[in-house]
Amino acid sequence: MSVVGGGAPEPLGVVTPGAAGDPADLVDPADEAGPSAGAVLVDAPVLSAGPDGACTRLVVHAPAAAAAARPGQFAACSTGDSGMLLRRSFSIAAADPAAGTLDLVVAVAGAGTARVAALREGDRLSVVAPLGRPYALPPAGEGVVLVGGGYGAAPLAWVGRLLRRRGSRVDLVVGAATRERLLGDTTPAADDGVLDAPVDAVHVTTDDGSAGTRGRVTDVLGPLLAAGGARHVLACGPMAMLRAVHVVAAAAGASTQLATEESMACGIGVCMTCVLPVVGDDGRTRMVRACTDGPVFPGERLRWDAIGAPAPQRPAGVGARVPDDAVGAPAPVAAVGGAR
Amino acid sequence: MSVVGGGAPEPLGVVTPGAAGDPADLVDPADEAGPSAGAVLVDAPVLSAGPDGACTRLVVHAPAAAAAARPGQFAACSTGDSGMLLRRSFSIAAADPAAGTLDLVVAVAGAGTARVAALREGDRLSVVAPLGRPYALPPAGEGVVLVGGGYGAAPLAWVGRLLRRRGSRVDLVVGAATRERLLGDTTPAADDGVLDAPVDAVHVTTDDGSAGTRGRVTDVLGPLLAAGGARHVLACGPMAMLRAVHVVAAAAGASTQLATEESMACGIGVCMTCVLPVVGDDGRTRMVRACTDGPVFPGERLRWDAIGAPAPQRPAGVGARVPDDAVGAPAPVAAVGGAR
Amino acid sequence: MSAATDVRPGLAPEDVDLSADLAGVRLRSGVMTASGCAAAGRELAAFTDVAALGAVVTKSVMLAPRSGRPTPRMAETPAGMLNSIGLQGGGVDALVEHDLPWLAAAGATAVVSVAGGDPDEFGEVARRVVTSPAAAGVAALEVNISCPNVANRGLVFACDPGSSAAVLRAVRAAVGDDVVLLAKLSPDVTDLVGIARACVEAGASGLTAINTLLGVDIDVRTMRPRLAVTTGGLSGPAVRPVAVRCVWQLRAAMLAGLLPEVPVVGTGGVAGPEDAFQLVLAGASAVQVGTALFADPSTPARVDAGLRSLLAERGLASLGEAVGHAHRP
Amino acid sequence: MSAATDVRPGLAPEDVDLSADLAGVRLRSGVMTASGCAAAGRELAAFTDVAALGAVVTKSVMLAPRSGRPTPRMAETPAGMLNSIGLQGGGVDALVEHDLPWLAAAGATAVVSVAGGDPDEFGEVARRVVTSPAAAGVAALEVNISCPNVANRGLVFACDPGSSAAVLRAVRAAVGDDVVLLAKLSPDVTDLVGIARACVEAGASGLTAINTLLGVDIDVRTMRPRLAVTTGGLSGPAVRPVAVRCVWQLRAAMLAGLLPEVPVVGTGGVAGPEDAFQLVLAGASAVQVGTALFADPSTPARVDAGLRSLLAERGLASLGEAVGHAHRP
Ligand SMILES: Cc1cc2nc3c(=O)[nH]c(=O)nc-3n(C[C@H](O)[C@H](O)[C@H](O)COP(=O)(O)OP(=O)(O)OC[C@H]3O[C@@H](n4cnc5c(N)ncnc54)[C@H](O)[C@@H]3O)c2cc1C
Ligand SMILES: Cc1cc2nc3c(=O)[nH]c(=O)nc-3n(C[C@H](O)[C@H](O)[C@H](O)COP(=O)(O)OP(=O)(O)OC[C@H]3O[C@@H](n4cnc5c(N)ncnc54)[C@H](O)[C@@H]3O)c2cc1C
Ligand SMILES: Cc1cc2nc3c(=O)[nH]c(=O)nc-3n(C[C@H](O)[C@H](O)[C@H](O)COP(=O)(O)O)c2cc1C
Ligand SMILES: Cc1cc2nc3c(=O)[nH]c(=O)nc-3n(C[C@H](O)[C@H](O)[C@H](O)COP(=O)(O)O)c2cc1C
Ligand code: FES
Ligand code: FES
Repeated sequence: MSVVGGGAPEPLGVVTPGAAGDPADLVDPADEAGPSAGAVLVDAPVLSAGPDGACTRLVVHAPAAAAAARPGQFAACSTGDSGMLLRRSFSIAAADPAAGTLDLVVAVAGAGTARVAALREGDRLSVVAPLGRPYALPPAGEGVVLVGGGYGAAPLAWVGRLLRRRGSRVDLVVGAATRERLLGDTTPAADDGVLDAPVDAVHVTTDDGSAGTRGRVTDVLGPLLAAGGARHVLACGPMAMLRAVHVVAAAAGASTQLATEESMACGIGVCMTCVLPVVGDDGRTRMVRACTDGPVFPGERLRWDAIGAPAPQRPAGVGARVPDDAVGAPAPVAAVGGAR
Repeated sequence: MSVVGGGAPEPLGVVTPGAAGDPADLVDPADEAGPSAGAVLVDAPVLSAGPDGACTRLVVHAPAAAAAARPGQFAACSTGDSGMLLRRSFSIAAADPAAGTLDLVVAVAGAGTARVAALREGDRLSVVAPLGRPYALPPAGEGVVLVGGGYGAAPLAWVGRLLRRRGSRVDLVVGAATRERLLGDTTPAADDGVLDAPVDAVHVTTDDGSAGTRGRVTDVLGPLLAAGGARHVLACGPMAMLRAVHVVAAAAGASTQLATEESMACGIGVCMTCVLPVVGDDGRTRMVRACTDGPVFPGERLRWDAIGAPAPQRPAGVGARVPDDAVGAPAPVAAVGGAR
Repeated sequence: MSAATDVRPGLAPEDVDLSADLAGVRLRSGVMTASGCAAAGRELAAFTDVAALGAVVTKSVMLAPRSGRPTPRMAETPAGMLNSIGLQGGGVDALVEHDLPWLAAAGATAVVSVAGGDPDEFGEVARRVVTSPAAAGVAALEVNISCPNVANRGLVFACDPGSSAAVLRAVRAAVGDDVVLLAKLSPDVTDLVGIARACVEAGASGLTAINTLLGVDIDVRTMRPRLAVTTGGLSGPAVRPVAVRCVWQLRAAMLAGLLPEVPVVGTGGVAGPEDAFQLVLAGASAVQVGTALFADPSTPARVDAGLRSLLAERGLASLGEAVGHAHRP
Repeated sequence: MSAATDVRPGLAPEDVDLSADLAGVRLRSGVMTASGCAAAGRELAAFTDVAALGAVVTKSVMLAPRSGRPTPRMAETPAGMLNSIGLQGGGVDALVEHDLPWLAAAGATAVVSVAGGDPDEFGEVARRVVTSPAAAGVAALEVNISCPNVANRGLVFACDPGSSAAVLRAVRAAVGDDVVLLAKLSPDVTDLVGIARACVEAGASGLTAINTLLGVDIDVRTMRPRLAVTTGGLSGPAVRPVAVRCVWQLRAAMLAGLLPEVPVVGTGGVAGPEDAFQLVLAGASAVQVGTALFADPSTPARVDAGLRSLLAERGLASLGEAVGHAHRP
């Protein structure tokens, strides 16, 4: 895995120490053939659409994408509305190469997701997938905790299945505001049945205590890591949750791989809208594309001091600063107007 | 019926001499309560959608509009695509107040009509209707020829039914490029069955002779009027056809009411994009709105010398000049740049 | 500062004061129609309550009747449209005799948009409006300086601070000190703030931003411009970011002391409450709805209701509190 | 004249000559990518054949590496988007060492977009490109004068004919007479033709129109500008009518003898063949595809194929025959 900063590619180094196990799970296609290798643009028929918690689960037919997809990657989608130029990104929640299908779990956030969530069987969705770097699976047999918040939980069942196949013990921690917002099966007695996940244990948290433990995913994650066993955390969810997961995991000495969610105009690495400040192998910080160099990043490489920090005129939690020590950071000359 | 030119409303005078018969058919709602009286904006469910000749016939549920609609009026429609701001106009092909339905016959011309024609049962179409001035029905019992070209034939069955109910003999002349493009039933033996129209006779023309008479609608209209009987022509179709109909009818001493089809941004009389040069009762020409003062105009009031005339940089047949003798026509000073 | 500072929990939309202050004139709502997009209000009456509007801004009127330009006069473009109406209308006397009395009788407030081929014509049109019996129902005049200057190769007045100031001076002289004058700015300029300053110094009580952007659309079928007169004005949601930017720049200039503090009326791409709210947050004291009326004549009513909800949800008790809010540090 | 005059029946799309002449340099296709929308071409390779493009126009490059602006850097708007990337990149040396050789190896033609904070930096960046071993694969330089002028309160060079000319003179002096230089114009000016004239007289061999329009988008949830740096550049189909207008004005000025005859590259809102054809008919000798690449990286290939069909259907055997066709009387 390498992280590009500025114009020239530079290696960031392998994320997980001592890569082992099934090599097919570990080789990052982007390192071989450049970003978006294996990605296809396809006008995919919607095979089914139905509720999943407070979200909509779509199953679309996109065989080439399904064959190439790995957990942590995403699909960039368009319903064809001519006023909405940009694709909407969704984590690939599952890929079934045999059936040629991709699953997407869509939460309505605005006009674009509303159109996607309104699709019915027989409609079509234009899909570019798979995009981005997948989770690098930890060494076979080592314990892993998966953490998902809201629709972030969607791809974790899929990654859990792969990990267990490699002999890992897998704990899944899923959080949501309320019981209704949890994905999958949330009948009160069946916390283990949540997401119907092929994992060893499921730990549910809700903000209001309507299911599982009242509180945040980190309230469960801390004790779980302290109890030993797992040294790897794979997470997906809002940036504030990823930050908290990283803090808790780092304190427990565990590594994290975090699937981030930046605003993306292109999703394929050409526009530079989706950048995050990331520390490279050389210890220097660069503004790095979340779409092609992420969306999955090792937590310790993210410059948390510059991410979501309150900036003038911006509420906390939105966007990222350019750290003063970043490569190419501006000299302190006030520039006005729109450099594009 | 009055035609507004410039700011102040001025009467254009009654179109058909000696109005008589069913008053409900003759009172123009616009004269009573202003333009668009009775029009409603409704999010109408599509009850059915299917082919009609080379067009698509949609039946939508819009009870208030169906109750108010009269032949010659139109519906302004939107599928909700956020990049297409303006509504697309369609003649109301039929209105069934009992069922609460409007029929629209849609020919695909570009992206907007393609979206309308792609609607399926259960989809929704936003409709503003009924708009514009309907045909003023000729005096009861007098013979009428209806002329339609292409999808222009769509509303004529409806108007024919009303006219026959008032005791008129009704001849329908429908033209199309080929048999396949005719609306309704076009089995070779059944020229009388075209449109399944409740008229006394149907006369079909096709450019290639694949159905009915080879030639133009006017090739049939001339002899029909010459044979006597009908002194009123109601027509709907492209401007070039309307012009030819007017010329033939005028030569035969018949009056015409022509449903025009101008580019319309608003359809309700506020934008002034849809104007045509029309002669008023005072003999003066004004640029008059086709949406609220039309779309049906008496042929003899249209300034044919200024309509579709070749102008610099424009191919013949597109748009209308401002006649030099029109009210408020520009003094010959070259104005550059965009006055808006 | 975050929005939380102002929160007044439990504020109901109907309790929000949506009235707008335009240099001393108070409109019952900050939501008006835009000039040229609602004629003189009459046609809207079938679809919406014109008396509930902040104002009906009438189509720009000149001294004499005008036929406007040849057709086609419109071309649809992505999320927008071009128009080249050419200020068709019956002239100021017809407006004053027919349209303003109709608006008054309907209980509607009018803002009259005036235009001219030279400063004198602007002045005379304005004079006839304010001295007419219908003047009582007129809240303000909007001076459409984005129309061609006959003396200057037909370039629009708004392109040049000197020409813009000449128009405003002529209108101010014609109407006296008490009439509220809004100068309507064109976005097609290098230095918007400079032109705004020239207008205010010459007598504008406020600014309307923006008029349309100059555009061309070519019909690939005929390989000729779609509009009979080639160029037209671009409007609709497509131009909203430009309108919000212009309002932002005007407000920022005022905050920086580079422009006298006058109310700004935001216009451009308002199709829903969020669009209007963007203009308000950028610095608009009121907004106008133009092109969106063509698709839905009840847009101003929807915007009015939606703005009330947006303000209430944020604990803002009046439109005034939100004006320029996005500039707060 | 109607289109019929030129009709050559039976012309097949593949027989159409879509090559473009840019002031003596011939590109295999008149369809290129737009600067900043295709990085340096590498990422497109997974989706499209970069060697078939007229050229890959690289992201504007400055002397040193640049981190760009804070995020958020984009906001979607109706049929368009705002960006505020801030010219992030690795600097000219990295471009010359890594990116241009990759493009050459892939068989692609490069047009290098150069930028700077002052005329000297522009000149030095240009010099390093044309003197590098990679220069052979570079068909032209595009001079992005729409970037902030450090000496002039950060106003962009393209706002002022004098600043624009200073940049073009510096670049021309640095590269000598033989290099094709395209000056990339901003639409946010009162007098586009005046600035174009200043650029051509100072050494531009051609013009690219347009760069983005300045815009603002406000997030109504946070009540703050969506972009971290408030303003951004508006692009996409929404701006197409402005781009077509600018190209039209440049061509009209050339036909009227008000501007030397140089090729114009049309950019702005091209998402399909018809959009590109509009720009060509208005006067563009070649076109660039920008924002539309984000939704579909194969857009240039689609535009190339579609343009061939449009030309063939109209009996036009080459792109050159269509350039400025809409101006014919
Ligand atoms: C890698 C990745 C994976 C994602 N996975 C999922 C998923 O599995 N399920 C799901 O429901 N959502 C997911 N999202 C978030 C989803 O893309 C946004 O909710 C969506 O783009 C919002 O579009 P909208 O039109 O509904 O909202 P609007 O707010 O109207 O969107 C306006 C613009 O902002 C962008 N935008 C707004 N919110 C986000 C966001 N959170 N992230 C990125 N761009 C945003 C939109 O793409 C659009 O361009 C993912 C985002 C990314 C980047
Ligand atoms: C009063 C009236 C009645 C009509 N009745 C019918 C009917 O019954 N059935 C039918 O199929 N069509 C009818 N039309 C024509 C129909 O409205 C156009 O074909 C349609 O607007 C084209 O839209 P588009 O997006 O497919 O084409 P585009 O060419 O992509 O449209 C671009 C723009 O031009 C406008 N436009 C293009 N062609 C026309 C046209 N012929 N008339 C008006 N505006 C146009 C569009 O509305 C749109 O704003 C009628 C038009 C009018 C004004
Ligand atoms: C058809 C049409 C006619 C217009 N006529 C005028 C006019 O007469 N005077 C004026 O100042 N602005 C006129 N405008 C500009 C609008 O008032 C408004 O400034 C512009 O359209 C931007 O707002 P919108 O995007 O909401 O339409 C017109 C706009 C349109 C679309
Ligand atoms: C994300 C983004 C980055 C851009 N970066 C540059 C740049 O570095 N240099 C430049 O000259 N133009 C830049 N542009 C402008 C484009 O090259 C183009 O002129 C403009 O976007 C209009 O074309 P479009 O509508 O096809 O995108 C950028 C545009 C976008 C959207
Ligand atoms: S989204 Fe364009 S570079 Fe990442
Ligand atoms: S379409 Fe707007 S006035 Fe007729």
